[in-house]
Amino acid sequence: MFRKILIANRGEIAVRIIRACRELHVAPVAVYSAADAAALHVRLADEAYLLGPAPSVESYLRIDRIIAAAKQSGAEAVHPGYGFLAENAKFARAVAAAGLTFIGPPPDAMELMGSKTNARRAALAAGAPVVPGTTEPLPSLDEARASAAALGYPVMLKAAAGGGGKGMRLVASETEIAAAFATAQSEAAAAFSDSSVYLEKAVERPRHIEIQIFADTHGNYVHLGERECSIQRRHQKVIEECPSPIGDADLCAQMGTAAIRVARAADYVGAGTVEFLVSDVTREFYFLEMNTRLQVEHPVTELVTGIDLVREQITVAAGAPLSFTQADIAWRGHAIECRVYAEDPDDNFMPSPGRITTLRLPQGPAVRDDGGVYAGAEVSIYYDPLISKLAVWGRTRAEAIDRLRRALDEYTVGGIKTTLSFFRAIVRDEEFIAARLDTGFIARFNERRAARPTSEAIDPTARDMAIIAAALAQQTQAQTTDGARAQQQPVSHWRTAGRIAQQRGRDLF
Amino acid sequence: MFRKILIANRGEIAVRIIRACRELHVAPVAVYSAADAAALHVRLADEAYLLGPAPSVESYLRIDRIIAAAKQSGAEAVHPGYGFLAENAKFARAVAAAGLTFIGPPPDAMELMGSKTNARRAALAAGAPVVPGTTEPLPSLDEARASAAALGYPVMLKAAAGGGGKGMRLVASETEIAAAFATAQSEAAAAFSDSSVYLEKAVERPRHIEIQIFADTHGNYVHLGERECSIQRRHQKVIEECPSPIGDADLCAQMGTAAIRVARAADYVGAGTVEFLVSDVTREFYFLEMNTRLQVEHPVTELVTGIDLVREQITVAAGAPLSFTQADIAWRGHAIECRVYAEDPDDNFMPSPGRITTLRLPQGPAVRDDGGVYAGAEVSIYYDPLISKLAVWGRTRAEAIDRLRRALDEYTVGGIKTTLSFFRAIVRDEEFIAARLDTGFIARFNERRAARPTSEAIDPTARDMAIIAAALAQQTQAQTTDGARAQQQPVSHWRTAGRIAQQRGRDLF
Amino acid sequence: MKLTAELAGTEHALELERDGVRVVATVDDRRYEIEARAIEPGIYLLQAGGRVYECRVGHAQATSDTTEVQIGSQVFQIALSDPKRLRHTAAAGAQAAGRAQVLAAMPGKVVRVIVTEGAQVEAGDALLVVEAMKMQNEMKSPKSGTVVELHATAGATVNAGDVLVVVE
Amino acid sequence: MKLTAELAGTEHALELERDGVRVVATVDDRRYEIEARAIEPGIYLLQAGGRVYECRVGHAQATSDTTEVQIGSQVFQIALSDPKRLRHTAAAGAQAAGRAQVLAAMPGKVVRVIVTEGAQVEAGDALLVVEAMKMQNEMKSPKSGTVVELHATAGATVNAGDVLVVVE
Repeated sequence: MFRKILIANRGEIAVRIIRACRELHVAPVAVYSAADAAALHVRLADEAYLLGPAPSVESYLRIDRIIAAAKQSGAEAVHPGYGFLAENAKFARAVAAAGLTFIGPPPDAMELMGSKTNARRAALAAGAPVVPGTTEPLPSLDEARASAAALGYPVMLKAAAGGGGKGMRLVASETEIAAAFATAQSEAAAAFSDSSVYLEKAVERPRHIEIQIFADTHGNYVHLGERECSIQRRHQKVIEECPSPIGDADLCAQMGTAAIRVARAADYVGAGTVEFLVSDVTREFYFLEMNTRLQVEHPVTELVTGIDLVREQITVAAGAPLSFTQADIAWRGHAIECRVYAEDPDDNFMPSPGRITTLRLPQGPAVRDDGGVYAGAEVSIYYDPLISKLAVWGRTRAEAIDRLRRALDEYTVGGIKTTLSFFRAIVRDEEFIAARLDTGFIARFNERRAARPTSEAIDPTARDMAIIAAALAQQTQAQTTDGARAQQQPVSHWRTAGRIAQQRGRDLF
Repeated sequence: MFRKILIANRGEIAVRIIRACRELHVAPVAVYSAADAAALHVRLADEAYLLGPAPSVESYLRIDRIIAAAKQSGAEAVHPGYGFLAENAKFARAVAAAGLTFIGPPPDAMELMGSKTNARRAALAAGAPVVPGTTEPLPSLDEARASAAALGYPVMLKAAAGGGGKGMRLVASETEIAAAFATAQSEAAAAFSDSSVYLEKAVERPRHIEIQIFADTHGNYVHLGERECSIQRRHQKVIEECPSPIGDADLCAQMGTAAIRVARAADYVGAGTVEFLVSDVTREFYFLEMNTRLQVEHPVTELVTGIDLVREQITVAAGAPLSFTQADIAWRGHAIECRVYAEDPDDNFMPSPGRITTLRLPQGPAVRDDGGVYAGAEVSIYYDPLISKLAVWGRTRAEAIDRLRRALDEYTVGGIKTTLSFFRAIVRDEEFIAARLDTGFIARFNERRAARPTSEAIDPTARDMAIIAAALAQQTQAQTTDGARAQQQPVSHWRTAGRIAQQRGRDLF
Repeated sequence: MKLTAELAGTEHALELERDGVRVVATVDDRRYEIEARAIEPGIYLLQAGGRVYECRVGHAQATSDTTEVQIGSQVFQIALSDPKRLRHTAAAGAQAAGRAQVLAAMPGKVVRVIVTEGAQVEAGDALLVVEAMKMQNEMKSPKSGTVVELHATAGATVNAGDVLVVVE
Repeated sequence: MKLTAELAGTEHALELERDGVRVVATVDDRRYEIEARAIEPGIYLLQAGGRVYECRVGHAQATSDTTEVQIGSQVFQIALSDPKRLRHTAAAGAQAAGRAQVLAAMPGKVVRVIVTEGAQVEAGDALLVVEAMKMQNEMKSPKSGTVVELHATAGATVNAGDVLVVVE
């Protein structure tokens, strides 16, 4: 086993990997940008190395500096997390060239799957169905227009190099294609340093269902079941479930088998996810892409299978065989994850950076929060606004929803807007409870919400209490000109540290 | 189902029950003493009623006031939690007489099992072996002395009316019996309003293993497996595991069957625990007592079986059949719970009341904290010092220990002493890791610790950093005469509320 | 203390007196006797007639002057004002007299400017694209009209509240 | 700033200078260049040579004057003093000259007084029983001798630090 691992990431996923390291008696090494000097992942690590200024191209995307930090710390392996360099084969090769182990798949597999067009070809060759469309990057708007016309609208524009909804645009008709093509290319360039985009036919009432696979260096391939990821906004997942409430065991088994075939075709090693689009109408499934990394939604698979995917990534990278066989995997109950983003759900999910003033995390039975922030932490404008993943488990989907509703009401993030209020409405939505899910869910949900009179759900006494609380808070403020903060607590010498720091300005501490 | 439930308790168990209510769409009603006006269980409830002054005899033990609060709120049922009135048949009868449902076993079953001497007779009649000893309360010191001499030292003095280690004393020889008898009687009187104590022969290398049972009003009886509770100090559990690492499936199945027989004999309904003493030498097991309530250690059973015991208590009390059969119950993996007490483990577990100044709870995979406090909360001298239960799950006991070690290092409680530092040493202890457990574990563990040179584990650089941090904290304090507290955070109007309150004294808020 | 609270487009009159933890408040014509405690920064515990309201009071975003109060699953956006003082004038010029300002809602970078000064635009037309937190957001025209001011250039950094475009 | 830190019975000399987040410290003869940040109340993040030390600084209990610092699983009890000032005299009279005080370590209630003034006791003998947090704790004599002072009566409430018994 490794004694020391460098984590080439930040935020909640870096914290998640640090926890796996701790459990394996591995010393975790963090890297950070100037904006993250006091970030949670730095606090929890044994060592931390500054990479550069806040922009990720000058820090978290600097392969040279990350490898220098790994060498300096004496780390034996590098975990890329997800995002940033996680699917960058050049990075994986540079890590290997420096004599370190890359905790992820072989660079060739990353490269094959990293290009969506190549991946489509590989999937077809492995016998997995794909959505009709071009398999080539579109060199110009004219070609995009021609291809779209040939496939028939609506079509989907996608970044060839990436995932996560970035560079992805639904195009309903020819009048939209020019603007959509430009935006998709520009987003793809910003996110993946590659502006290539391609086109696919849009599938009817599509559900996004994906299969978690795992392979080791001894030729063992398993799948850990499916995840339902149909609830998306801007083509980015916000709620994921395991298992899929589609409740079609045959279909999911077929996708599992197809996913393993795709992984084998790529000589895959480690954790990976094969994404499928499933028509809720025809129940046909199509290979979408393979993500050659851990997924944000890995906790729901962990909750249902009991297998720690990050721990397994590390032991497999160290050369151990998988700690379980396909026959060992048992799925128990139902898990749901909500991605807590620093975004305003009442304003089209606009990012909401700023300082987190209060943070109260839900606790108690079968609730798990994988966060990357703390009270006092700054959510900066430089990075993805994902601040935490809230996941719950129940014996049944209904029990999981009960628990999620309870956990969401306990959860408080002050100082910034988050998607929590959106989730609180979702768990009370009849269509969600009835599991009528496809990728159009949020659009329909928003229409239902807009149609409902706003006064309906409001408890007038609670409203009055809220007004009184706001007035008490404001009144208190009006009586002081000093911004210091206090509690019921008695004076204690070490609590004053921050106050002094504040009086002198932030440069003191 | 009930629409509203009154919770006749405080602290972490009241919070636990509030969470179950929320998940069942039941409105939780809290009660509180004057010392608990700002307690977490009050904050999280829909309604809260003041019972009286801080001492529990004037508040949490006031049956009349609790029932008045239930009637006033319109609650339909009362959950007693554990401790206080949970095993008081008079209370259960008063609740029923008021037309409310008592969420617990029938009063007759409580009464039968509430007297340990009657319980022993009932267990014998049901065919469960018992530890040799008197089955009668000892009327005088002389009779205690005579009985002890007849059984042969060492013997155990126990409170007839109670559990939780209160009123329990090991007596090694005749010279100790006078003081032990007086103390046990006095503790029993204070804890249970009944000073009766009885005597048992002490078992060789005893392990404390208990069986969780559940029964409904339809005649269904199941057991949910065992819990190992051998790690005790002052005869009170501090660490519990499920399953028992004794690794003897036959033995545990026999205890499960015996436990169900005892429950049937008592016409039991609801959640209950049958405690056994198991000799690690002979593997004989003896019925100890039946706890006619939820146990503090219920989370480990929940983590391994996936069944929410509090939810089940509520649905069973509402008349529903058990939501599972004996055949449905599957045990997966291993769970360990640590009881976080406000006590100083370096000073013989002396209670450590005071204000909690900082609180950072562990998060992430398979970690669960069931707490009853928050940063700023006061741990008062009036009640049990249990502030939280930390429970973890892993596929194996080794994985669970890895996770527990990680979680304990993340956990911080500032301002008071807690048992966390003790647990951090336990999870690194070879005997604990090897699962060589019996009720003498802590005594031997303390000897091992005392024998080890203190300098052994200390990282000198970490020590120097600790000195520097202490100096920075003190230096900062020396430069201010104002006890206010601040953070890196910018001035924000609502953060000042507490400060004003503090300047004016606590009576403002 | 007398205040006016605006919430979901409705104004409520508030009168409030306090003495220690005791607060007597009247909202419109509803009178409450309350116990109020500031138990954690930003958290007020209000109890009235047995009912518990754990109010988590926070700022709304930087560009807004409302207070956000969460009670369980409910979130209220409240704007308080003192009726004795002059009413806040509407944010200078914004939305007034057929003019519409497009403001930056958060700090970010202008990646593309789609319109030019003097251009005719329809309501809903994209004006420019601002990137923040790795997402590109199209800023759309709130009304049909002419672009009379354009304060954005591609590559420029903008702060929350900056006026980017004025359409008249 | 020069200080003396006592920790686990050993004294360490500390010299410390700071300028913003930069701290230069010498402990005994070990010199450290550190970045130090107060990131949450009671939490100091120290970085030196790539190593991270998240120091959670708290009080020890009310009856103690040491500072408790937790770094991961390690907890350090540190008593700081300024060598320029007079050294702290030992707590007045306690333990001095053959006298031993038995102090209440926490607030509680005396439930039983076992000895009387003038009684002869052996080290380890129970003197009285104090109840706090529902547990009864026997207070034992730290030494053999005579009970010369007895300030506890059954039923009385005691505060942390109260002298209950003096044995000489």
